[in-house]
Amino acid sequence: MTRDVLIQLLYIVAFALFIYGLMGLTGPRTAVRGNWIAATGMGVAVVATLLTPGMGNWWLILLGVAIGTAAGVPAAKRVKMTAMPQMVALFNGVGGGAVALIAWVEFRQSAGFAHEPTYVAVASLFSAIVGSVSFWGSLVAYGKLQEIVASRPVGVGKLQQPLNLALLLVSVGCAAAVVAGADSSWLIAGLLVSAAALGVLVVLPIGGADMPVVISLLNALTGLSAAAMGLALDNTALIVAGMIVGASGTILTNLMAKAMNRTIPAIVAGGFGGGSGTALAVDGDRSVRRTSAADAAIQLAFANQVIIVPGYGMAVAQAQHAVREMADLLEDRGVTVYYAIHPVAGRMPGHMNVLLAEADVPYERLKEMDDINREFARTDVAMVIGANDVTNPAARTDPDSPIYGMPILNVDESQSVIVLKRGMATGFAGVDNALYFAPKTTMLFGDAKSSVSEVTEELKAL
Amino acid sequence: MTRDVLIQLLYIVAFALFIYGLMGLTGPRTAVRGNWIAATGMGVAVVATLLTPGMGNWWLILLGVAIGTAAGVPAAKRVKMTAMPQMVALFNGVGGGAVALIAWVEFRQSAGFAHEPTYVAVASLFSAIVGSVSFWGSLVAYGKLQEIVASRPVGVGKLQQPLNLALLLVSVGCAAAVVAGADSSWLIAGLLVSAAALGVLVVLPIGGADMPVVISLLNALTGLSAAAMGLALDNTALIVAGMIVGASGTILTNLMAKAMNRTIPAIVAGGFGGGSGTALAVDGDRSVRRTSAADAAIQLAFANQVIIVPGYGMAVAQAQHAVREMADLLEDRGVTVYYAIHPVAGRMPGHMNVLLAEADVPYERLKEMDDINREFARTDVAMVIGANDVTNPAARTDPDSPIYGMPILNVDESQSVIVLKRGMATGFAGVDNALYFAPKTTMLFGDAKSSVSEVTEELKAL
Amino acid sequence: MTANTVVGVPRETSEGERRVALVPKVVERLRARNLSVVVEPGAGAGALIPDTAYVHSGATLGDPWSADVVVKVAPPSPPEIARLRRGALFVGFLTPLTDPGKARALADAGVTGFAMEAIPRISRAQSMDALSSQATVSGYRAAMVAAELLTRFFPMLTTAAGTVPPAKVLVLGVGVAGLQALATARRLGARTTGYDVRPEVADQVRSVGAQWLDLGVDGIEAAGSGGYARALTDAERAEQQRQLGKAITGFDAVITTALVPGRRAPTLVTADAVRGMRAGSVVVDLAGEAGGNCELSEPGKVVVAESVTISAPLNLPATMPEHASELYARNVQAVLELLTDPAGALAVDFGDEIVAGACVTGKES
Amino acid sequence: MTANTVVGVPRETSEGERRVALVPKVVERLRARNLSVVVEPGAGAGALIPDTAYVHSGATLGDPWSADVVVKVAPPSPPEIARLRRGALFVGFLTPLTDPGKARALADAGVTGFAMEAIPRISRAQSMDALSSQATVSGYRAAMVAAELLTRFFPMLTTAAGTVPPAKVLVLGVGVAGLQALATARRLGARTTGYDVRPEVADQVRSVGAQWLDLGVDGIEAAGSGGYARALTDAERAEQQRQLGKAITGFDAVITTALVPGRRAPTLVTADAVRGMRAGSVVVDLAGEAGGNCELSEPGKVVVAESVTISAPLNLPATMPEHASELYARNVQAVLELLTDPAGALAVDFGDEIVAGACVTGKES
Amino acid sequence: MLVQNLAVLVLAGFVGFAVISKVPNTLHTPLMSGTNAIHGIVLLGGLIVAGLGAQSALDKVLLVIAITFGTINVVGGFLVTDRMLGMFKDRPNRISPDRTKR
Amino acid sequence: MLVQNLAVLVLAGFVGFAVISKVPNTLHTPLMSGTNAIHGIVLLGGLIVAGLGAQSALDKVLLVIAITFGTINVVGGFLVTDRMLGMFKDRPNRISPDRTKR
Ligand SMILES: NC(=O)c1ccc[n+]([C@@H]2O[C@H](COP(=O)([O-])OP(=O)(O)OC[C@H]3O[C@@H](n4cnc5c(N)ncnc54)[C@H](OP(=O)(O)O)[C@@H]3O)[C@@H](O)[C@H]2O)c1
Ligand SMILES: NC(=O)c1ccc[n+]([C@@H]2O[C@H](COP(=O)([O-])OP(=O)(O)OC[C@H]3O[C@@H](n4cnc5c(N)ncnc54)[C@H](OP(=O)(O)O)[C@@H]3O)[C@@H](O)[C@H]2O)c1
Ligand SMILES: NC(=O)c1ccc[n+]([C@@H]2O[C@H](COP(=O)([O-])OP(=O)(O)OC[C@H]3O[C@@H](n4cnc5c(N)ncnc54)[C@H](O)[C@@H]3O)[C@@H](O)[C@H]2O)c1
Ligand SMILES: NC(=O)c1ccc[n+]([C@@H]2O[C@H](COP(=O)([O-])OP(=O)(O)OC[C@H]3O[C@@H](n4cnc5c(N)ncnc54)[C@H](O)[C@@H]3O)[C@@H](O)[C@H]2O)c1
Repeated sequence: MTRDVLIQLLYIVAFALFIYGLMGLTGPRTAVRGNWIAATGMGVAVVATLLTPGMGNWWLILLGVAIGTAAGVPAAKRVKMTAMPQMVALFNGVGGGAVALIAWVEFRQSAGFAHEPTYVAVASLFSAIVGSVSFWGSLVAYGKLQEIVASRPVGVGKLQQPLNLALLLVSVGCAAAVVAGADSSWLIAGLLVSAAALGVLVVLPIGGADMPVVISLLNALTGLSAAAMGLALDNTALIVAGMIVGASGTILTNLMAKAMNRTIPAIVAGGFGGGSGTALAVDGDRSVRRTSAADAAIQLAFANQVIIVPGYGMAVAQAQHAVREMADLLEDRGVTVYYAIHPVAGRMPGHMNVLLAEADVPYERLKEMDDINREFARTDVAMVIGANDVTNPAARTDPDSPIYGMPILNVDESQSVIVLKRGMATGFAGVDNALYFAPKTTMLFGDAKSSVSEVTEELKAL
Repeated sequence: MTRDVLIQLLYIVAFALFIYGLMGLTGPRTAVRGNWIAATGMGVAVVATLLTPGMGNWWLILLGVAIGTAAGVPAAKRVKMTAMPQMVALFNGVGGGAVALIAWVEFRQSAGFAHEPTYVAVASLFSAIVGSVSFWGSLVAYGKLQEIVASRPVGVGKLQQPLNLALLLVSVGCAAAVVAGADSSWLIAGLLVSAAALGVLVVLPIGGADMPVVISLLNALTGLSAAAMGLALDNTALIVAGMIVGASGTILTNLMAKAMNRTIPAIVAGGFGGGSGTALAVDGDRSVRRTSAADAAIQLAFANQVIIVPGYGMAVAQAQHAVREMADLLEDRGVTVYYAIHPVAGRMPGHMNVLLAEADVPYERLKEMDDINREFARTDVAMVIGANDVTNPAARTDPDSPIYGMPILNVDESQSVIVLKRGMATGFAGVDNALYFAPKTTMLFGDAKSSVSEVTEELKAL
Repeated sequence: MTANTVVGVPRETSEGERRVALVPKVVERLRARNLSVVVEPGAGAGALIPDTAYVHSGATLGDPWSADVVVKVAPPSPPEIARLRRGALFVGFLTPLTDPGKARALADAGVTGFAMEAIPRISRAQSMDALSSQATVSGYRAAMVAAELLTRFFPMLTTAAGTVPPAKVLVLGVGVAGLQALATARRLGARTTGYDVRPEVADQVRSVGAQWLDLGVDGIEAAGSGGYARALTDAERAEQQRQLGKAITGFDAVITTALVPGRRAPTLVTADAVRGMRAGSVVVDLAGEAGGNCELSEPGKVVVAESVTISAPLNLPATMPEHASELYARNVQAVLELLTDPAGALAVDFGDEIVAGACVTGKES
Repeated sequence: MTANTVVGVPRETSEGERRVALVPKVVERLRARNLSVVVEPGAGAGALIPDTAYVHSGATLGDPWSADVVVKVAPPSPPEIARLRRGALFVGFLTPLTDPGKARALADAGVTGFAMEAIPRISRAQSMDALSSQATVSGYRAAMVAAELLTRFFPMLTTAAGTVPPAKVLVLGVGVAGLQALATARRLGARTTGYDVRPEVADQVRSVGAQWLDLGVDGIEAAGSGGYARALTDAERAEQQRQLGKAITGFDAVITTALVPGRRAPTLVTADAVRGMRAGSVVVDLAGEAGGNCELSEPGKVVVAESVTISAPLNLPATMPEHASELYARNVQAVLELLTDPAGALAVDFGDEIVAGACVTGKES
Repeated sequence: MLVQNLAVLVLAGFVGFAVISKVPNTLHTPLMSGTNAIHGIVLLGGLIVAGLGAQSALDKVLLVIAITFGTINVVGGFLVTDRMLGMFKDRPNRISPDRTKR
Repeated sequence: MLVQNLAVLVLAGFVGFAVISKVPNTLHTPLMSGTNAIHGIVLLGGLIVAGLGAQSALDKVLLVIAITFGTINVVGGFLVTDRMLGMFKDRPNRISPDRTKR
């Protein structure tokens, strides 16, 4: 009894740590600590569980933990930053897989939940279905991102929807039979297999660009399955942790979808997305990376030096006041901000000067081309606001370009480049700009004034 | 059993409604609905309780509810807006009183918790102490605000702290004795009385200006006592609702204290505060009302027409860009914004024009004194930014004033006035401004530029 | 109609004076207050206001000198004084401090004179404060004159043919005109700095986006009464000139507006200081009428010394006659309203602080 | 040293020309590129640049006409052409389209002439684009001239003596000069509007905070080649004048800069339109050299017609000689760098698009 | 039982904490009033203790008072809150800001 | 038992909901990864079922796999999250903004 109470109290401590950690994860300042607090919670929960009276099978447990650690740690440590999303998918998948397996074992040990209350059977079977969907769906997502599976949408055409529905019905039917009292192991096998097929078929038609949203969705599902298992096992830690992940994961999925201008149903309905998703805007066979105001804000906020490159677009948008406000915020954070004034930026000599003076930008911050060109290599972020021709590397490299020979601002030498413009339109000279397709460039589309204002908002929220 | 489950489920519904309603209460847009959602939750909880098997004493219950409704509804409906805070204090107090009374009855019925688990006794006695403190403290707070009790700090001097400590020790001591097994009704009486004295003595030395914070604190305490009673009665609805109030009330108390530039310990330590608290800045025997950026923002956001009155202070702070940004936000919300330009605002002819033109304020928004003076009566909020003499009613009323005879802007005719300045300093003419002490005026102290920026922030958050 | 006080508006005769004491818009208002206005034909010509405009607004064309009240901009010349009716009132600039002879001549002619520059600077009298209204014009114009004479751009320009730095403009003596000059120069894109002996001006300078020239601990403070400055002692003056001489070197344009009421304008920019300036720089001296703030300035002329252009324009408000007249006319209107009752009859209350202050030739004398 | 190409900088002789083709800062840069520079004594006087400044920067004082390359601002007069050495190069404005005689005279003298105005407007040549750099000066000055001539304030002012509304300024023909005029007028506080026949200019007008004058559906669109406008047909011209005549009425100042390369400037403001303007208003016509955009303008003069002041200043850049020269000198520097190799020897590549475009008297002719 | 309740207690605490993070000052008082109304839930305690048997007369009196108090707290609380929130009711049309204009 | 657990479930849902309200986009991926690590809690299920008796060999194999999976999820999840958050570690000094300047 006392040990039981101790365990329960430890569980409470554990989930309190989870919640506290999660709160931390929502702000850039506290995220790192938040993660470790949550991890501590996990440690507490594991210890509490191992204290359960009557625990045995220590070797079995040790074996599993050992293999898991041996597989997980190096995978996590070695994965390249670019491959992170698929790694998360994989980790999520195995979590779902674990749930499904446990439910299966429970089914076997209790002879089809014969002597358990109904809710235990329902919860276990729910977790089995969701866990299986999550496992196989995540594997497909992993495969797509790792380019083992074709990243383009793959589907079975018109049959897609009916087929998915049928698979869902089969698995739910099996579960219903079990709840009703049947205990054939074919039922649980059928349930797991049909759920697996469902997971594969739902994710397969979704394009690579939408994958992060899908992974987040599967992540929320795994959380829900964990919560269901907690109900079945009467384990508070599982219930709370699973449900928190389920709820927060759902919101997060929504937020991610919104940030990409998609809706979750549209994504799950599949059949589009993929290479042509809005996450990547494609021009011919080259693609540009879109960014969001929030991401641009974080990039800027954590930079040491930022160079703003204004052009005709800033003038058209009359964004000078907004730019000044953003730069002020950055300087308050200790970021060094310069403005690179190209001799022919805009449409008249001194165009940028007039505007920036109106917005009260100190003269000292305005740098001429020759002076600032030496600075780009030392710059973390170059923010190009409605400038185009004056940043076009073709002026240096392409003798056939009409702007060949014009001196330009070497924005491409900085660590990263954020370009603010409305679309992919060309500038005065009417030529394409290779800068936009460079790997270090991201595009923030929209009217310069509203884009800058949004970045400012996000900076304030940081 | 089934009815029990139903009741429990209803409780869950009830507290879900509480939480949902509370979330609504945190935003001006959803607050009204949030309140009624929470009220619905309360209805559900009451119904669920009445379903409890074995309920009886219906007449008793009906009597209590009838008296309570008869007393509460008219009180709530009739109270003047200005007397709201004391009404809240009263309602909070009776809540605490109810808890204390119930704990007392429980003590009596269970013969001093003789056959109950320890935690029930502890929880009940905790709720008795806290409830009693809350009841009596709230009554004193009510009395102070209603000016039945002296609003100035009243204390017993140096003995204050030791006395409070002694009272606390007595009540905790009585509780400890009961938990240890004693069942004399003198003990519970001693407990209640000493807690009551504690409540009175703690609140008495606190000044009227700090009262809102104190009421919020007592409110949180009542919440905690309800939660404790929930533990004792094994009632989920009580636990959740009480604890939510306890936690959110604590945070809220902190926020309120912060907004008034106080700390909770400083307030509770008592002995200062009162009329000379920072909530009211006092000049001679007249006092001015301070406001905060958030309040100013709400006032502005919900106005139909706002007139901005810029003066020399806006120029000194070079706040023109910030002002323009704020006005833009207001206009986006459909508020009509004008700028009232007094002929001699600032220090040179056309001073305001130069600045506002720099900030790109459209000429159509600038109104001359004669035109705008007719508008004030129709204006919800006049926002005076660093202007002083040009708004001073003494120019109309006081023949001895050096500015007598100067035409002024009739800001005092608008529904409410917000004045932004750094302190109570006089302007060019060196004379006091009665406008600042008018009942419809609130002051937002600070450099004009930062004050306006803060208001802008708050507007965005709305 | 005939019972009403008649206000006469003569044509200005002094050289270069393009202003006029009343403009049609103000005539209308005076008519509404039951005053009659007689305008000398051609009175508005300098300000490009045709006679017809006056007639439209309700004035009659005719001889203004026989009116009950004659309003003018420039002080009356002896022949003009001779044309004034005995017992008449005269309102206009009368330079009471620098040329008391004018007041005496008026008194001798039996005319009560009200000097616009003698109106006390109290809050109530702000609408009559012609010194301020005309100084506003001067300050604005001074910045334009500096921009015009400077061989350089005021604003910064980054162009394909190189970058032009912003001009640095210094304003010495920051009263009404100086503030306006600072604000105007800054609008044009110059980097502006202001300096004055009255320390409270520092904040005002900053309030138009300019910097305050801090001469350090030895800075001289000389606030006088009524918002004006006091004259400096000899030692102070020498010290100030030395410090300013050093500070001036870096500026492209220096605009000076320093005045002390009733005295010769202080010399702030010495010949040496001018020599220290870069070739092509400009000094605009608004104190020309009072002797000038720059040692080398010749009132009314533009001289080039050591490749520095020094201009001491006289009567700058006259170069913008339409608005200068409009503002002045409004000031006059306010004075006339003070001197008459709503029915249009003269009602001069010498007990009034403003009337008493402005009247330089009392009835009693 | 003697092997280096020698660049000669004569003193400008045409009336009112205060600019100079090279300034000391640029001389320094040319020296660094192994060119020798000979400056005629007093060449910089108009721009207030003393001879000593040239000497400090590495130039020698002497006869510029015997140099290998002679750089000038204004086109050479016949006696000047006579002084040029046979085989020499000449760089400067040569008005090839309006006065082809100059080019022929140079060719007869055996001189290769490069016309600054003929440099093609391609991206690479922007640093040589003297038309742009000088138009920038003109545009800035034009706004100042308008402000100066206007009898009113540009900015809005609310004062104790009444409120002055902001001046309304209209710029017709918004090329480089027009944009700069719009920007400058707006800086001074005016409400600005722009109009052009090239429709793409609308965005540019807005980008300097001005409004676009939309003549409605009948608006004429006439974009020509190279960013210039084409000439209008007679019908179009009449329609345009009619529409503009109506629109102009409400403006205090109209600045016109409309040009069509090689032709007489289009008439945009008719005598009737001027009559429609308020007394005291101003027209500044920058197209004076090409015949003027206003029917009433007399190039080089300020006339007052119907109480409207019409100014058609010639050679506005010369009124701001220091910076105008500096920008021009940078343009010339870029041309010289194109015509010489880094060792300082002449290396004229007639295959180069810019050289071919600018050369008006080819070696081949 | 107790530990389960403790879990609930802790979770409820987090909910209260997470919900009230940044609230505009003007809402402080209504929010305080709203939470005040919510702790009127103590009424339930009174109902249970009374309904499940109050023997002595004193108990009965005490409980009637407790129920009265609880009812006042609940009913008055919500009503007062609603009145305080009156100012947000006025112009619901205004509250959906149309920010596209900017 | 069940209802108590349901109460816990609902409260936990609210906590999850209230905590994730407005998160900068850049944190979406780390946050997803962090919550992913938290649902590694399923490891507990594996431990309990295994620890309290797994009879058949198949059960044992399944449970070892389940525990392995759970461990991978937990360990890998937290480590990957930490690496992703690396960018916020760089300049902790910069992160405390000094806004007084403005
Ligand atoms: N300075 C001079 O004196 C002068 C004179 C004449 C010509 N030029 C020429 O003009 C060019 C100047 O280069 P630049 O880089 O400043 O401009 P640019 O090359 O013309 O590019 C401007 C870019 O801004 C974007 N933009 C337009 N409106 C926008 C808005 N409201 N919000 C966000 N983006 C907007 C446009 O792309 P989206 O449409 O996709 O948004 C466009 O690509 C040079 O080629 C120069 O030679 C200069
Ligand atoms: N326009 C003209 O031509 C002219 C010329 C000369 C004199 N005047 C006179 O100047 C006065 C103008 O009236 P006014 O109402 O514009 O100004 P004012 O009466 O001088 O009052 C300005 C107020 O702004 C506050 N302030 C100063 N700096 C501030 C800052 N950074 N942030 C916030 N508040 C600040 C000051 O109070 P705190 O210190 O408490 O903040 C002061 O009370 C009139 O009396 C007029 O007669 C006008
Ligand atoms: N009561 C009112 O409402 C009202 C109206 C108009 C002006 N004023 C105040 O009166 C003040 C003076 O105005 P003004 O323009 O008529 O002054 P002014 O024309 O007499 O003098 C111009 C400036 O020169 C300065 N000066 C004098 N000697 C100097 C020296 N040796 N070195 C440097 N500076 C020197 C003065 O301090 C003054 O600022 C202004 O600051 C203004 O605020 C008040
Ligand atoms: N390649 C480059 O980088 C570069 C360099 C300089 C200028 N430009 C472009 O060349 C264009 C022309 O410049 P400019 O200043 O030398 O032109 P300009 O001096 O030849 O003409 C001035 C303006 O007058 C307008 N105009 C002609 N006829 C008109 C009529 N009937 N009514 C109204 N307007 C009329 C023209 O459209 C032009 O905008 C500019 O818009 C500029 O963008 C390009």
